[in-house]
Amino acid sequence: MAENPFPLGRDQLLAAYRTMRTIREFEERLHVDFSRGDIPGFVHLYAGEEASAAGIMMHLTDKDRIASTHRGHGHCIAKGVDVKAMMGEIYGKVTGSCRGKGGSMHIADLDKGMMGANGILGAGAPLACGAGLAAKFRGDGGVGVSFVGDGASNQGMFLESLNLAAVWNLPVVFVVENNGYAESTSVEWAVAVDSYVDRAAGFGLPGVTVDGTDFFAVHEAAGEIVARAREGGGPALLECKMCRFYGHFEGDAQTYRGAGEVEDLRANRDCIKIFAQRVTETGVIRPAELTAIDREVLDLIEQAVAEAKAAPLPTAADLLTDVYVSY
Amino acid sequence: MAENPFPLGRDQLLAAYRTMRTIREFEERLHVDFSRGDIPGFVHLYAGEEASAAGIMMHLTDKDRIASTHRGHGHCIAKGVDVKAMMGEIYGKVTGSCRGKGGSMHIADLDKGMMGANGILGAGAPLACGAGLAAKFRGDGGVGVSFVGDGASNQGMFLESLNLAAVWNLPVVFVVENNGYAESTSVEWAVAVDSYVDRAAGFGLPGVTVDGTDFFAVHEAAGEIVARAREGGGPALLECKMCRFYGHFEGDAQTYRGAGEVEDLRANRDCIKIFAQRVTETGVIRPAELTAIDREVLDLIEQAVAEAKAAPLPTAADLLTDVYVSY
Amino acid sequence: MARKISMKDAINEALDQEMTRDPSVIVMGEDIVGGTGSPGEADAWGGVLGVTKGLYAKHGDRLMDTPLSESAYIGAAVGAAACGMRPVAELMFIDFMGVCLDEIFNQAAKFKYMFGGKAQTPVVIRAMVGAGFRAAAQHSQMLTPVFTHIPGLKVVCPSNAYDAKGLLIQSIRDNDPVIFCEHKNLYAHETEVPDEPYAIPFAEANVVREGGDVTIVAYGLMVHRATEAADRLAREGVECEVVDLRTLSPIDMDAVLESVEGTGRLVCVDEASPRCSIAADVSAQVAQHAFKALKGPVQMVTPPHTPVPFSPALEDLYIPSAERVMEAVRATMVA
Amino acid sequence: MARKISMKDAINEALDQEMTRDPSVIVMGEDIVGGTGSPGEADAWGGVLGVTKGLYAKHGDRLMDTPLSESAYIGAAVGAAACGMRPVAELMFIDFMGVCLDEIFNQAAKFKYMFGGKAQTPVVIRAMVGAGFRAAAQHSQMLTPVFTHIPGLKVVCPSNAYDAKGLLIQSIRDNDPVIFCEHKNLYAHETEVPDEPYAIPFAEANVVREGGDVTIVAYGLMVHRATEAADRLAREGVECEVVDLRTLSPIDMDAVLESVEGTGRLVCVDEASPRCSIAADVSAQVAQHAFKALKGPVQMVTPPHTPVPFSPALEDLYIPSAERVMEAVRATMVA
Ligand SMILES: Cc1ncc(C[n+]2csc(CCOP(=O)(O)OP(=O)(O)O)c2C)c(N)n1
Ligand SMILES: Cc1ncc(C[n+]2csc(CCOP(=O)(O)OP(=O)(O)O)c2C)c(N)n1
Ligand SMILES: [Mg+2]
Ligand SMILES: [Mg+2]
Repeated sequence: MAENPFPLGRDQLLAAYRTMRTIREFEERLHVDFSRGDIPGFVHLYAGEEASAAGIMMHLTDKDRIASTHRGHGHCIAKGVDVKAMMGEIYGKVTGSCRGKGGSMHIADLDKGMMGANGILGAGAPLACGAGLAAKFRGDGGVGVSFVGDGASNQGMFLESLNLAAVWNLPVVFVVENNGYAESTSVEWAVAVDSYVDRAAGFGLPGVTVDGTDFFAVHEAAGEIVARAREGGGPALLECKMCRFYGHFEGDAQTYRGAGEVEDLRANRDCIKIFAQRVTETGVIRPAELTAIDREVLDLIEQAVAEAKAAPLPTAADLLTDVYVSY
Repeated sequence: MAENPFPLGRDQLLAAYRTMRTIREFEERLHVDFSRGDIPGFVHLYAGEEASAAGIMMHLTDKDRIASTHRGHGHCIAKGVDVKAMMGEIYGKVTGSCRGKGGSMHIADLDKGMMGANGILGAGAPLACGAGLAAKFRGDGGVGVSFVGDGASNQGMFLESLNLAAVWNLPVVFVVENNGYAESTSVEWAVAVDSYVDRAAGFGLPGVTVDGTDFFAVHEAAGEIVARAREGGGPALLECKMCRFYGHFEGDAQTYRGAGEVEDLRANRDCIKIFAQRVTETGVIRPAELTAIDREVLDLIEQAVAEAKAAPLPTAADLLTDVYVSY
Repeated sequence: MARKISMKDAINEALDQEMTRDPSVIVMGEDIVGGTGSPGEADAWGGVLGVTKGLYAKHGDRLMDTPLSESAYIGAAVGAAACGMRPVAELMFIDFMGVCLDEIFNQAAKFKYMFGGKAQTPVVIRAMVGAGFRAAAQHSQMLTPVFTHIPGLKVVCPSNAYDAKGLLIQSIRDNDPVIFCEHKNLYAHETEVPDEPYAIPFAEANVVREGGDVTIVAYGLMVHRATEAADRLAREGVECEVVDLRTLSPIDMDAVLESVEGTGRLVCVDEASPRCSIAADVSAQVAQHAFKALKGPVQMVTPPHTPVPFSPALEDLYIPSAERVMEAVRATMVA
Repeated sequence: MARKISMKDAINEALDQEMTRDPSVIVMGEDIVGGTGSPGEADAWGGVLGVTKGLYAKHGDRLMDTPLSESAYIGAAVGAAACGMRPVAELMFIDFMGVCLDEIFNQAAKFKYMFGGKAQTPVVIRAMVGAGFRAAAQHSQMLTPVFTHIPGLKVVCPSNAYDAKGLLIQSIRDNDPVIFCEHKNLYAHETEVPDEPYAIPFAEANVVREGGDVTIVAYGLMVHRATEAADRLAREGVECEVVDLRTLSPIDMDAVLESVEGTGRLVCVDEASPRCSIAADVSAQVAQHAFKALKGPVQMVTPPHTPVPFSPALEDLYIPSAERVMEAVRATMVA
């Protein structure tokens, strides 16, 4: 066996690969099923951005809470939410994570520390501060992690949270997933500062920017930041520069993109390809090991879809439940 | 006549003094009248902060619009709002600037470019962006100026506006009037960055900090920033470090303040005293000239109060008007 | 005869014609140009559902994309309105009101009054409302009662393309702040729409169907459910008068009261949540001002007091159906 | 016999006792400690009107001042609630809802439903409501209908010190998000309040005065106007039953309907703006569910559809008076 130059063991490397591959295949499948008309509503795919979710979530356990975005599938999977329950949810079935009431934009699993995808941009940042606050009061060493996109980084709720987390010295990590676009609008235009490190500094926070297509870069930076927050060292901001393989939502014609842009990203900035190449070319992982995972993942997704399709819809009785604990 | 070392002519110096003195006496009188029970509602006094309003407003004309705060009397006076109408308003009379409907927290005079004091902290920043936007479309060279306190500088509406103004390259100036406190809370604690210059930089904005008790420092910095905005050079942030002579609002026991703090501020950081001393010790202005203004100002305030007291209250018919232009 | 066009195209046309007529009209919102700063051509999107498509090409910089900062740009629209412009700001989904409501309800709505009449804020806030898009709890609300509750605001919610064009033109020309609610499930709905600009005055309800037995009051998408119910009930011999409110504030209570004076029976259909709803508001005003005319209890047909569910199976149960309207009509008859 | 204390002290005591009982209760807000980071002693202010005074000295870091960032700290309270805490967050004036409403109405209110029942958000938002303080249009609103409209929220508005203590304790122990509305003009109002902790269940209206002729429904400060009107009308021989709703969501419609079944006449008094108000909501429900019992039109007594004016001369006309309630009662009698 080749010597392992990576900061993770073989098992961890394989686990990271499995997470990323699961996200990718989940999204690729949704893309197909959506275009077939099988899936209702708004669906925002995370394909292309997997290294961020996987690299960060490897540092978290169930007691760490994340607040996700409208583009939440990747965060869910990496945080350990059941893939079949997710698929059931997206299909609007009673077997879904939210019993069909939430859909793609609201998948949550508090037991896994997943505080929900969110249809309101920026709204997760205060929630993550709350998670950090609760962890601080309990003294359980938990951290809160807030994900926002480049677009949402201009939202007041997010900006206020940077200050609050700093003032209260909360164990919170703010991750800006910068994929270059907010819907059709460019980050270069919409975010009036060249570096997120400077924006963080404007709130007294340390900030780090990494290549979000490089799993190892994300993993390393997140490791330091999460560990510091956990030990009481306070909040920080991590920017992951990444790319979105599909449109803003399914159905987006993406006319705002440059010619050949997506093809280029798929060819040269695919975080999974990059990861696979690095772990195999060093000889630490054999290509066949990855292929085996690929097969297992495809089976899982296939099963998840089959079960979701077969699962019952919620019924009239479900409409009125779960509004209040008691009323 | 002594040589004039100041960047303003004698007339301008006297005008600046008159503005500051008018604000001061207006506020001192309100303090007394409030404690007598003559004035209803919430009253936030600007005494001690006059150099900021006066220094900035000297660069503005009626076509420049300002969006003020809950502590708005000083901005109003410096922007040219009629002092008697203001007094009438604060006394709740139909002769008031807002016909008695607004009160201290909502004095406005759009013709003078005063877009209103505001009871909602941070809300003025987007409004000033709108003023800048309107000026830009009209091409009239007007600027929008947003005033916020140190406390309000943590409000999402303000933070979003910094970014918006930069992205749209608006002729807008953001003035942070940092008097050290938001109600009872210290700026050191509540604002998670040491310098507002850094906060501005987080939004790609140039920022300047000045001693807000030094009229000339404010005047100079504001002059540059306003001129640049006017010429299309974009927005900027100006922090004025200043001090509040009275409580947060009238009736505040100020237990959160240090012993002797206010006395010390009055003795050593009174922007009007400092101004008077500088212009007289250079011999450019004679003390008697200032004393004459003092007397005139006191007369004006006395008259304003007398007229306000004598003025009629609004009546039932006024209750229902001015809700809509038409309904 | 006028062309048939969709409500989406009617809204686009109203914006286009008003921008052409009046240089103080400016239009802003997230992605309403589409692609600012991006490699692809701007004006590509024309808004998340393409409502403003093509306008940038014609009107250039008077169409503005914004950063994702609703308070800042909605507030800027309000401020610009106070300074003489006529901004039309798009708040993509009305559900996003929670991040920018202050600039609407404490600033735009109150300036005129607080300032003793010495200001006006002719701003239009366009926003998508309503369920049926499988867009779940945070992208499907009506929230019309919230804005109707606030003095100083006007609230408009058209049920078809013709009304949408005329009411939007009126909204832009109006000197008060207007919340213009576009039901996303009506964008594709087509009616005849004249080419030329025209304004429909506020507080003029539209009696879309006459009938002497029961008055059904509705607005937005619910007008179509009400009409369907009325058509089906007619086959049972019950004649319903369907009143489309068109504007919720101001509201044409005269039309409602007059209809109820004739029918003696009232059913209010509202897609908003039931408590403190438009349905409740109209019912209460009728119970106060036309009590003597009433022959039976008023009926309110609304969704249940729950968030909007995602699953189509549940969402279809959530939205008031023609069947539920029919039941309500029958309930007013037997009582 | 219990001591007489003010509503302000009753609220302070409820917070104190619940913090003592349950370590997961935390309290946060602007200046609610008072003086954090300032030279003077913390705990000096105890909130802008001193409601939380003394609590920091007893409970230390579980009382938290916040930066002036309502979305961030209200949202943090919601997030902490979802993670097992029981935060009580003070939104100084309900009028400030516009800067943080999303975290309340799209997050706290909807989590349980959107997540299929798998979350709860036991957060209490305390806020001052109401007019009469000469605090003008942005510091005097009720806005109770806005929160009552939203499924997933509970809304409480006590009319006296006894209820305030019991309802606040219930709010803190309750597992759903609660908007707790404190009328600033009732802070000084005193009633007998037991020393020991007690909880008043939600949706239990209080019949504060019995009478067979007319039912007057009110909440908050308006309960006192209603009672005054009832006392004066009694001298004219008209006996009013005054129902204090205490909680607006859930609402005790059974109590209202039962009373109207007895009296046949309804007057709703509401300090909120008239359109889509609580008064309209209750009136409509009565017109639907107790129509047969009604002998005359329902009457609603509310402020006019205007912002709250500053001048005391106008504000006193704005707030519903006992005289206006009396007129409304008479109007239900003659009709
Ligand atoms: C408060 C709010 N404003 C606007 C939207 C509509 N919206 C949904 S996604 C999106 C763009 C988000 O861009 P970004 O934050 O970069 O995330 P990405 O989609 O690129 O992952 C917008 C404007 C929303 N959901 N919430
Ligand atoms: C959105 C909002 N939050 C809170 C308040 C209550 N409030 C009024 S003034 C004030 C402190 C303001 O401090 P700062 O901005 O520093 O201005 P200063 O009073 O010092 O001039 C607070 C919290 C408000 N009016 N609006
Ligand atoms: Mg993005
Ligand atoms: Mg301050």
